[in-house]
Amino acid sequence: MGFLEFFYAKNITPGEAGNYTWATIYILVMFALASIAVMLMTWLERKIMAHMQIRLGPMRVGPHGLLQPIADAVKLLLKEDIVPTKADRIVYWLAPCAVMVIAFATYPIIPWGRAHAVTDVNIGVLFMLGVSSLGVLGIIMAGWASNSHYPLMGSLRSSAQMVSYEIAMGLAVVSAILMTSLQTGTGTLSMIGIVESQMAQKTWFVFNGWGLGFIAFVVFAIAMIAETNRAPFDLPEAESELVAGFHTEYSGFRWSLFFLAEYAAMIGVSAIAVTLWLGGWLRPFPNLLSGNTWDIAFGLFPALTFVVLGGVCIALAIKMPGIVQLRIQKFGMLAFGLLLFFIGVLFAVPGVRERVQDIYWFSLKIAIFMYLYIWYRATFPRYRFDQLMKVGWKVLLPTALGVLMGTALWGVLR
Amino acid sequence: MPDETKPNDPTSPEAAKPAEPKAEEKPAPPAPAEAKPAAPATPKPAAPAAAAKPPAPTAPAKPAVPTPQPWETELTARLKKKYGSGIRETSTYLGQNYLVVDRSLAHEILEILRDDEDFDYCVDVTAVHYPKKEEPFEIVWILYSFPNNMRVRVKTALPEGAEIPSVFDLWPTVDWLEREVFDMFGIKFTGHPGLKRILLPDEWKGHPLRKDYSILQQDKEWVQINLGIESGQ
Amino acid sequence: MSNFYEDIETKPAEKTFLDSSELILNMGPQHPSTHGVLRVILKLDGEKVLGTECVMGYLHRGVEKIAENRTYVQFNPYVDRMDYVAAVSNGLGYCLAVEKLLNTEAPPRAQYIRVIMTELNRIASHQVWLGTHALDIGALTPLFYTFRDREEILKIFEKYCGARLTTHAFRIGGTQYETYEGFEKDCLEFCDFFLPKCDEYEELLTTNRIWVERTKGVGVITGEECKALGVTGPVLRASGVRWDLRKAQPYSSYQDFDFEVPIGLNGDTFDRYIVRMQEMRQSVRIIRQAVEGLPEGPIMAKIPKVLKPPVGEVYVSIEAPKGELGYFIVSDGSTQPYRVRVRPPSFVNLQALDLMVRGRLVADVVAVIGTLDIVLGEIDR
Amino acid sequence: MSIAPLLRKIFLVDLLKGLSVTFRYQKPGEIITEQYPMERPAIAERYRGQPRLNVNPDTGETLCIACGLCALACPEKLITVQSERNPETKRKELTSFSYDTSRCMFCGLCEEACSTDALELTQDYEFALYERDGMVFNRQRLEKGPEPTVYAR
Repeated sequence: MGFLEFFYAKNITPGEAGNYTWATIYILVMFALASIAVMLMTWLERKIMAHMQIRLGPMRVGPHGLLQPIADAVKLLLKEDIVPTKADRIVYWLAPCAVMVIAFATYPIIPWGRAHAVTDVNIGVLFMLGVSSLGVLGIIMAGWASNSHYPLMGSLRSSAQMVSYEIAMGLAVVSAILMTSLQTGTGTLSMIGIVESQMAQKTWFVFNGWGLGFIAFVVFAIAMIAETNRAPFDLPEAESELVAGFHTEYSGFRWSLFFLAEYAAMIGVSAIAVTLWLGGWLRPFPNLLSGNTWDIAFGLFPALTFVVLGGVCIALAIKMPGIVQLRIQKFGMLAFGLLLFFIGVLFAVPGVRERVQDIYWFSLKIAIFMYLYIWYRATFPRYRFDQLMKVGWKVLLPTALGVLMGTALWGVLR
Repeated sequence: MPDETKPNDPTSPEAAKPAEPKAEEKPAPPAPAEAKPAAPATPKPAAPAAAAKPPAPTAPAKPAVPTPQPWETELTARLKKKYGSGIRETSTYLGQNYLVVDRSLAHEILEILRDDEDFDYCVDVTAVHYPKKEEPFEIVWILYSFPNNMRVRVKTALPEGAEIPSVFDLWPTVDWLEREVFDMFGIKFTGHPGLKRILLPDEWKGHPLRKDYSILQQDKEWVQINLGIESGQ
Repeated sequence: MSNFYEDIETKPAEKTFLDSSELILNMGPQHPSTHGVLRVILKLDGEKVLGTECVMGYLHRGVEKIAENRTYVQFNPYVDRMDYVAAVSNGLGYCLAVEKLLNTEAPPRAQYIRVIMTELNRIASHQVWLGTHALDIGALTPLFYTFRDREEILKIFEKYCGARLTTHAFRIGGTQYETYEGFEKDCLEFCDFFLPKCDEYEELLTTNRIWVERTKGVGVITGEECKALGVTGPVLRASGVRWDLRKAQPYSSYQDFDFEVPIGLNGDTFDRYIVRMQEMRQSVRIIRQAVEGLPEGPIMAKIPKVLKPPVGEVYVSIEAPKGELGYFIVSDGSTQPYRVRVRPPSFVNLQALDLMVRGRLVADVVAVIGTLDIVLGEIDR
Repeated sequence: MSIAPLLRKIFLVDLLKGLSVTFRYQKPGEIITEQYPMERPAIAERYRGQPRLNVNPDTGETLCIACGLCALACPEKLITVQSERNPETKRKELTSFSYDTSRCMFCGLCEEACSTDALELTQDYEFALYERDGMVFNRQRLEKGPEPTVYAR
C-alpha cells in the first residue's frame, strides 16, 4: 500500500525520491503513452490536413479511420525489408535505431507535472537540447549508409540545417533561462525548476520582459520546426525534390521508425517550448484566478474535455447513415465515445482530478503545438536550401542574440 | 486496311502537278502553279479567294478546291533577285505562304530570312517522306516573324542519305526539333551539337516516320534485349 | 543573341578550393515532380546545377505515325491524348487544321461553343499547373483547392460531351454536340464561382514570403531568349512579349471578344505565376462574353461524310494553354492524312529548362519544371 | 522601404493570411470527398461509358441492322460485325458482334455512326476486370448491358 501511497502523496518525482520501482514504471508508462501519442498524432495529422484540404482523410479503417495507425503499423511490419545492395549494412541498420532512441531519450525529463517526470535533472534543458540535436546523427547515418544520391543530399541538407538552427534555438533558450534567475538571483536549468520559477514570478515567460520573451519564443518556435525537419523547413525529406530525402531507401518497419522518431521529436521539442515559455504544467492564470473555486473549475477541464469528446463521438455515431456497410463502424464509434465519456467521468473524481490536471494542461499545450505543426505543413511552401540558411543565420540568429542581450538588459534594469 | 497510302499517286496525274505544292523536280525556277487547276473531284476551278493574309476570310459555305497561287511580294522579289533559280517556288496556299528552295541554299536563305526579314522565331522543323520521289525527303521550316505577324514555310528536298546544314546556329530552338527529325526520318543535320535520337531509345534501329516503316513494325531485337519480352505487341 | 548557348557552355564556373567532383543526379523518370516520365540528368556541384540533360520518350506512342494510318475523323480522338490536361485545345487545333485543309469553317455557333470549351479548358489546365506547381514548391494544399474547382469544369465537359478528360468534344466542321440544357447557366455560374476562388489561391500564395522567395528571380528567361528558343505561351508573355495567337492571328472568332493579354516584366517564375493567374481571369471574361453572345444556328458546317481534302498542306496553330500548338498536315487527297506533324508547345518549351536552371539549385529545377507547365504526353507524343 | 510593408513583414501578415485560408477550410461542410462505393457520382446523360447493343423493348429483337458502320468508324478497329443474309427476308441479320473494351477509348465515333441507335455508350463506368479475358464483349454481353456492381461486406 505504501507503494501506491508514495505516488499519491509525494509531490516529487520518483527520481528525486530515489524510488527505482516507480521510476521504472514511469519510464514504461511514458514510453507506452508516447507511442500512443505518436500514433494518434499520425492519425490527427492526416485528419486535420485532410480537412484543411477539403478532404475526409482516412475513413475506412475503423470509424473515421481511427484504427488507421494500427493498420499502418501492421502493414509496415509485414512489408518486405529491402536493403540496397551497396548499402553499408551495419550503419544502415543502426540509423533508424539511433534516430528512434535519441528521439525518445528526451522523454524521461519532460515534466508532465510536478511529480510526473521520471526525474528532475538539474541540467534538464541542456540535456534536452543536446540529446534532441543528436538526432541529426541518425539522419546522416541513414543518408550515408543508403549509398544513394537522394538520401545523401537529404542528409547533408539536414545536417547543415540542424546545426545552424541549433544556435538560434540555444540562444533563445538562454534568454528564457536568464529570466529564471530574476526572482532568486540564481537561474536554473532544471525543467521543473523553470516551471516553478514561472510560478514564482506569476507569469509565463512568453509574456515576460516587455515582449522579449515572446520574441524569444517565436525564434524558438521557428527553429524547432527546422530542428524537427517539418514544413516549411522539411528540406531533408523534400518529396518534390529529393523523393523522400534521407529515408528514400528505407522501407517497411525501418522507415516507420524514422516516422515515429519524427513525431516523437516533435513532441519532445514542443515540450521544451512549453516548459520554457508556456508555463509547463501550470494551468492558465494560477495566480490571478486562484482560490478553491477556480481550482475546482480548472480541475474539471480534463473531465469536461473527455466528456465533450465522447459526446461528439456518440453524436457522430448516431449521425452515421444506417447502411449495412457502416454498422461495425457505427458501433465502434459509439463504443469509443462511451470510453472517452467514462474516462471523462473518471477524471472528475476528486482524487484523480488533481493528479491528472497537470498532465492535462501540459498535454494540451503540446497539442496546440502539434496542431500548429500540421497547420504550417498544410499551408506553407517549402524554403529553398540557401533561403533556409539565410533565415537561420541572418534573421533568427541576430534576433535571438538581440533578444538575449535585451533580456539581460531588461533583467538588470527591472 | 490500307497501311500504306500511295502518296505520289493521286487519283488523276494531270492534277498533281499544279496542285502539289512540293514541286522539286520542276526545272524552270519560278514556275508557280497557274496552269489548269483542274481538280479531280470537283470540276470548279479555284476561286482566287484563297490568296489572303493569315486570317483568311475564306468562303465557308461552298468549299472550292483551292490551288497554290503565286506569292509575289517584295520579300520574294528580293530573294529571287538574289538567288534566281535557287528559289524554286514561292507560292501561297490557303493563305499560307511557302518557299521551295534549293537545299544548298537553305541555310543561307534561312539566315537571310532571320536577319533581314525579321523571321525571328522558328516555329517548327519537320520532314515529310515521299518514297516515290527522286529526292524523297522534304524538310519544312516553319518560320514566324514577331514584328510582321507573318508566317512562312521554307521547304527543301533532300535525297536519301544526304545531309543538310543544321540551323541550330540561327535558332537554338531547333535543337530538339532536328533531333526529332533525325530520330523519325534519319535525316542528318550537319553542325548540330548533339544529334542523337530523342524520343526513341538510342540503340533503336529504323526511322519510324518513313513511309516504308509499317505501323506494326518495331525493333524486335531491342525489345527482346531491353525489355525481356518476346514482342511489344 | 544566337550563341547564348555557347556562352553558357564555355563560361567556366567559378573555381574555389571548396569545389569537389561532380555529382550526377538522375531526376526521374520516376520522380514526384517531373510531371510524368521525364528524366532529367542533373550534373551537380553540391546543390548547384552545372548542367541538365532531358531524356524523353518514355511515353512515346507514335501519334504522328498513327495519324498516317487513320482517317481524318478517326484521328481526332487521338489528339486529346497528347496534352491530356488540355484535351479540348488539342482537338480545336486539329479540327481547325483539317477545316483549313478542306477550306471550310465551322458555323458561328460552333465557333462560340469551341471558344467556351477551350477557355474552360484553359482554366482547367492552368489549375492543374497551379496545383502541381505549388505542390512542387512544397505547398500541399492549393492542389486540392484547384482540383475542386477544376472538377466544376470537368462536370460541364461531362455534361456537354460525355467525357471529362479526353473529351473529343469537337468534330471536323463544327461540334458534334448541341449545348445541353442549362449549359449557359452552368458556365456563368462557374465564372461567378471561380473568381473568388482565384483570389483565394492568391491569398495562399501570391504574398506568401516563402512563395515569393522561391519564385522571384528563379528561372529567369528574357524575351529574346524565349524567341530564340521558340518558347511560347505564358512563359513568353511573362518575359514581356505581348504575343498571344488569339490576338495575333485570331481563330475561331476570338476577334469578337474583348480580353487582355497579361504580360510579365522579369520573366521569372513569379511572373509566370502571375501571368497564368491573370490568364485564368481573362478566360473567365471570354467565357462570359461568349456565353452571352452565343449565336443561334447550325453547329456543323456542310462537309462531306467521307473527308478527302484536296492535295496540299497547311500549318495551323492555336494558343493552347501551354503555348503555340501547331498542326502541320499534308494531304495527298486520300481519306487519310499523308503526314501530320504536331508542334507541341511543351516539347519546345522544355528546351529552355537548361538555360533557366544552369547555375541554380536543385530546388529550382523543380520549380522551373513546374513553371514550364509541361505535359509528358505531349512531349513524347 | 516604407513602413507599412516592413511592419507587415515583421508581423508575418502574409503567412497569417495563408494560415487563415487553410483554417477556414476546416469546416466539415467544405469537404468535397465522395466516399465512392457508398456515394455515387452523378453521371451525365451524355456520358460515354460501357457499350450496349440496344434491343427493341417490345419484341426483344436487336436494333442492329449489321451495316458495319460502327466497325468502319472505329479508330481502333475493335468492333467486328458479322452478319448473314436471311434468304427469306433478303435482309442482313446480325450473327455476331464483338467489342473489345480493353482497347476502347470511348471516343463515341461508333455511337455517332450508328444509324439505328443500336450501339450506345451507356452511363455505366464500373466494368473493370481482374483479367483481360472478359474484356472482349460479345453480343450477349453487349445486349445485356451494364450490370451495376453491388458492393457489400
